[in-house]
Amino acid sequence: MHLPILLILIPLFTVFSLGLFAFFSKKYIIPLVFTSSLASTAIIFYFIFNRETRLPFSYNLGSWQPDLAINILVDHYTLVIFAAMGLMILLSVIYSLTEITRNKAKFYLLLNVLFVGIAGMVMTADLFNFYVFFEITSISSYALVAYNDKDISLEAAFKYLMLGTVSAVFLLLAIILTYMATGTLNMVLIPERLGNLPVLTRQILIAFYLIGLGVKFAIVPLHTWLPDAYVGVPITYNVLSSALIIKTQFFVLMRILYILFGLNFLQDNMITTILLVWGIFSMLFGHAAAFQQNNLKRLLGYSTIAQMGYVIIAFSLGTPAGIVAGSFHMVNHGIMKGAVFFAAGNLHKAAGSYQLNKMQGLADIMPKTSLIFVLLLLSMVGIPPLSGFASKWLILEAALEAGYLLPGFMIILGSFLSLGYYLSIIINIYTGEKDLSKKSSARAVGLKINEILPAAALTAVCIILGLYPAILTGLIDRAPEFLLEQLNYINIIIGG
Amino acid sequence: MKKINFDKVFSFILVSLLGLFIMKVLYSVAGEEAARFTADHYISYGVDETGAINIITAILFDYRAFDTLGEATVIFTAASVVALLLPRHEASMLKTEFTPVVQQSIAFILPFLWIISIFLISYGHLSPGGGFSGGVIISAMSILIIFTYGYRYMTRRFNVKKLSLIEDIGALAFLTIGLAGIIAGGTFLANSQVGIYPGPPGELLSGGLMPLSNFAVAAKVGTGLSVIFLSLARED
Amino acid sequence: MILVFPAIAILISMGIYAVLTQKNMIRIIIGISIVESAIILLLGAISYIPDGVAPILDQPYDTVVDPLPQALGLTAVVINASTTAIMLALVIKLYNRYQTLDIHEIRKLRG
Amino acid sequence: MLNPGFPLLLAALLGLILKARKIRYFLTAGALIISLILMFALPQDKILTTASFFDLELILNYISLTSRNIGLIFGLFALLVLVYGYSLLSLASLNLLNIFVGSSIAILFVGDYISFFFFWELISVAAFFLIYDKVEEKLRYTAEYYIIIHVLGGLSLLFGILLNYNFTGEIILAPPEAGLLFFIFGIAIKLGFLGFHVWIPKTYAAIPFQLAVLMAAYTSKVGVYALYRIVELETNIVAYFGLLNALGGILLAIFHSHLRIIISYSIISQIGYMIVGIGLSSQIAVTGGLFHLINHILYKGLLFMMAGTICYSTGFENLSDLGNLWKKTPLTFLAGIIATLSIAGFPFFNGYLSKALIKAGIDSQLLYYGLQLAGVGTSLLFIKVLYFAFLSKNNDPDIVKIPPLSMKLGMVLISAFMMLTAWNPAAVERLFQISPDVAYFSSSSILSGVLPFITALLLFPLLKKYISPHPEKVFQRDFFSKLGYSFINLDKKISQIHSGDLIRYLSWSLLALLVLLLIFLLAG
Repeated sequence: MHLPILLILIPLFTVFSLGLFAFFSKKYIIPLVFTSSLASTAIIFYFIFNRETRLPFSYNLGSWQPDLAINILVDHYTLVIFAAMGLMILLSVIYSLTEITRNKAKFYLLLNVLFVGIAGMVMTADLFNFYVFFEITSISSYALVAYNDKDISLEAAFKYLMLGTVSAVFLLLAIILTYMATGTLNMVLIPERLGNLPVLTRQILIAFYLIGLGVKFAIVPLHTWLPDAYVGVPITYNVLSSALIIKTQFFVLMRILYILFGLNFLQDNMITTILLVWGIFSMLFGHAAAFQQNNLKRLLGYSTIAQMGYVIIAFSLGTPAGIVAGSFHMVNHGIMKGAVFFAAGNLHKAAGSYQLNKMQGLADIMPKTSLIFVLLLLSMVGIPPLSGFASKWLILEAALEAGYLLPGFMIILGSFLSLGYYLSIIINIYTGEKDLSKKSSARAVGLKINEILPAAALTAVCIILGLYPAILTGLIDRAPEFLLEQLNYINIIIGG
Repeated sequence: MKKINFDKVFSFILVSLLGLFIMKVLYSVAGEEAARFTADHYISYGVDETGAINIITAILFDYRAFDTLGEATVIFTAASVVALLLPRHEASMLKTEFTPVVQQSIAFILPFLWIISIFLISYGHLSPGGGFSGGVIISAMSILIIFTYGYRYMTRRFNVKKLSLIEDIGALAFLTIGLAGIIAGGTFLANSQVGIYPGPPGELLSGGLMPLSNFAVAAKVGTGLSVIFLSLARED
Repeated sequence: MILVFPAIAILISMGIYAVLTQKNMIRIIIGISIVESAIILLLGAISYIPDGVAPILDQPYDTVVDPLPQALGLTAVVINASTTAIMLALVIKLYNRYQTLDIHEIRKLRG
Repeated sequence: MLNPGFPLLLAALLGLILKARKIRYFLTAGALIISLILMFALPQDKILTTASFFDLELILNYISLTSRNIGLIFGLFALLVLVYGYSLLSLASLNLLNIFVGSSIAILFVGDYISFFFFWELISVAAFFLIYDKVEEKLRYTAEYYIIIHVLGGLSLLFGILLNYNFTGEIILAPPEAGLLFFIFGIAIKLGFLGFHVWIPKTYAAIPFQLAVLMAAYTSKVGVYALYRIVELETNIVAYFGLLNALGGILLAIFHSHLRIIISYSIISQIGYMIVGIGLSSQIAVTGGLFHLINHILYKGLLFMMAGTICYSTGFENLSDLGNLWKKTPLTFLAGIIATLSIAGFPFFNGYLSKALIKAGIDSQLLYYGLQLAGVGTSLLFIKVLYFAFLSKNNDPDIVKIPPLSMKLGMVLISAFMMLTAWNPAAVERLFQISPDVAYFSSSSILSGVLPFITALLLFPLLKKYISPHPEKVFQRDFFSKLGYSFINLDKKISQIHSGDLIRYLSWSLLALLVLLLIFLLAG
């Protein structure tokens, strides 16, 4: 019964013990981190496989009655992020084993703080507690961006930090205003009391929430930190940011909007429409900006922005199908982008640079990684039978079902734009030299098993999901009922 | 004639409009009669339920102890990050030479500060204060020492590594205290609700595990802030 | 009580204005600190009840101020302090690398 | 049971392990034969294999008469290409050929839109890698252009599928009830409709000729098949568009002089014939259109083989460099004559029967004379090719390389096969299970078949100087790439506004907040 809190406690214990271990003996760091991530993953899978009997699950911290103190809640909507966490935590730790060479203790400390923050943000049912975990996640993100200690990574971290802090002010302001208006911080009790506020006030609150979290999930024009931050960081952070961090921030925003304000309010006051248009704009802008990039990581960063646009569109449809589709794409894009970054990291080993024109001819040096890379990029475009097609199908179906023809068309257009820049990556990688002198002098790069495994495993998941997408939809198909029906949420926690 | 700076004009309009909106929403929200349900409960039953007279401490270490755990993590992370970003250089800041009067008086003050901090920590659940305030005074002590006796003097006794170690131990202690709730049959961070000796309100030994948590957090905050300051001061 | 709201709004605006118009990174950080202080001020303001005493209940009181925002304020202060510390650390690093404190000159990343 | 296309796809998977060229070659051949056997052996008009995608049922194997016929010719032609390209096909291209041909065959036998879309895209992806070359800049550009335009079409098709699914709740491959425009756009790109045709000459003229022989047979024919299955209109409007295509293709082709560009444009024109046939409501015309598809694969294959052999042996492909070849390469010359007479629809040659069927099904004078005019144009076009490549004495290129036996054998086999079908209308009727009341070899039909060719033969001396060969560039900027470049210019601006200035970024985010607030204030 203490399982959900363990998801926070295990990495937290790891964080604090890492300092002790680093002080006495460094050789236990890796086993400790590995064990803890294994344990977290096991707990997540336990929830995923026992979802019918176990969920929804509420945990009152401090044994207080639920409306007094902080609750932790695992419901079917939480499983969306859990599905991504279950895959990403272990794989990113595995990949980082060889990638991180200096300051290992500090790196794993920050990584585990990140895990704490994500798990806390996803599970908490208390607004201020959410803010605390939001800051935990943010601070560890800032630090991981600066981790490589290059000029550009410091610069990116500073920009990220500034944008993040300024926006977090508005988030905190919104949370305090919510408390002012309702006298409680419990997400369950807020809705009934928030309903008395004038419409404009509630809209302003939504705007603050949107900006506060929007910077973190990189909706255009709040996206500017993301491509910068992606350039000079360890691949592990790229993966986690794309697959988990920004997804979690958006996930929580949706929970706040749907639970606190309710779908009816959102639809009556144009919030969903604004989000929809904004999502489309974000998607097209992201795709267009990705076109011009020479740096692979930067390009992938812009593509992440664009892909978040799809998720935003799907969620702002306000229908169960839309929420399922958006959730599916959240997880699926995490898997694909994670795999792409892992593979890109491997390609980097041979090329020594992320500049696209310096990656030419990699296909000769690393044929298998290149093949995986191409498969993944095609999946991102949405070419069947890879999983990208399944999520695109779901989103389009949901959009059309809700009667949004133009957004559906824009999604198609967006996919088409994305083909352009993915193609330029493929073409760069598959360009060889006329004379074979370069090929012979190419460094034979021996990839270690822990570098190959994550990309290969995720690609396998990507193909399996493409063939049997029902695996994932079966996991998340009950997510909408916890978002669209505010009452459900109250019932779980208060138990009435 | 001075050119009008359009950036500044633009910024001014932007922030004034933002300010107006914030004012609008503040007045609008304050106009509502807020039912302070949670706060009323804390005030009415807080003392009986937790055994702490200082309700703020009761909130920080019992009702919302999870927040405190989170913020302990934040400060821990910040300390680690600052230490990571600014690696060891020999300190050469603060060449100011103080007269012996200053040095002697600081030496005279430090024990009192120490006592104040211990008092604040151990009476945290009874009077204003608590682990955070006590911890801040501890870090103020280290700042005073650095200012007066120099960076080198400080690092000879307490370097970043040792301080971090204390911080780790403080954090682990806080976690362990939280686990006590589970062992006692409740949930994580459960304190008075599982019947861990609430004690008679007003006594020093009351509030269950609250004094212990106060000490743990004080150790964390004090050392954490000291680490941050030591790292930032360590300029080359 | 009600008069504190304009102060808060003005403080937030001032802070943001400083962030937007100052070139020096340290001053920008000061601007952000002002904004954050305004939020803490807001927390203090909403906790206030006329004639309320501090929530230290060594004897039964009639009116007690709201203790929850004060506790939140404590947490928020610590978080703000932590972010500020990281900001300053980054400024030190950036100054070492770029030899400038002017934010407009720190722009190797673009496009 | 296995979809007839799947043996080839499985062979492609196996090919990943088998690295020896000979083994792969025979693996492909074996898979093709298995696939042909499957097509014959499996029962018709029955759902044989299903799968599921979410809660939708996918029909993976459904053999209908039309798809079997087209599948047979697809498989057979692939075998002929294997013979022709025995010494030319590289290791990698053999495997990609498996996927390309396999998905082209598989798409004929699926019964639902999702698998249809899947193979539709797989064809494009496989073709992309077939065209792609690591070293040649030109081929990279061609491949990029090819896949971009085809994915555009594919996405349009997908949107149509979704609109239709949303409207009907069905994904069964049947004429759609909603979103027809998007279907048509997708198909138009695939079959190279006038205006969307640019990729055809661009691709087939640039890629190695053995691949041109292969690819020209499949991509656009799949489009025609899709047109047949999907587009069903009350009116004959499609047929008139087909006529437009038939005439337009000729007009575009006639002033070119690069051999494969001419042949490519003539594909567009011939596809026009098929569209006319399919667009008409009469059963005979539709059958004629489909039969024309089969014939077209054969003689167009032969034409490409001829062009390929000329290119292989002389190293030139432009008519302005060629001439006087008939003595040096008599077999190729013969193949050229057979192909020309076939494409012109000359009686007792391959294209005649199908053209006769289409004409028999036509009920409008305009279409009839339009097609006759297109026939004149086609004849003129290939008389020009024959004259300037083989007979004209302007140039006298040397034979650089003797073409290997396999190439010659390929041409002989395909010619023989063409002649066989041309003489046997009963076989055709059995194949399509129809008994049209068409007198193929009556004097009026023969006359109608001969007339265009004779007219062209008479016109050729008059028009010779206008259409005489000239050197030309393979690449031209078309509408689509211009659109692409203007988009890239817009992109540059988007990239430039990210100036790296933190303050600018901050003001963006605050501005976003303000705009949001103002929207709420003003609209609420």
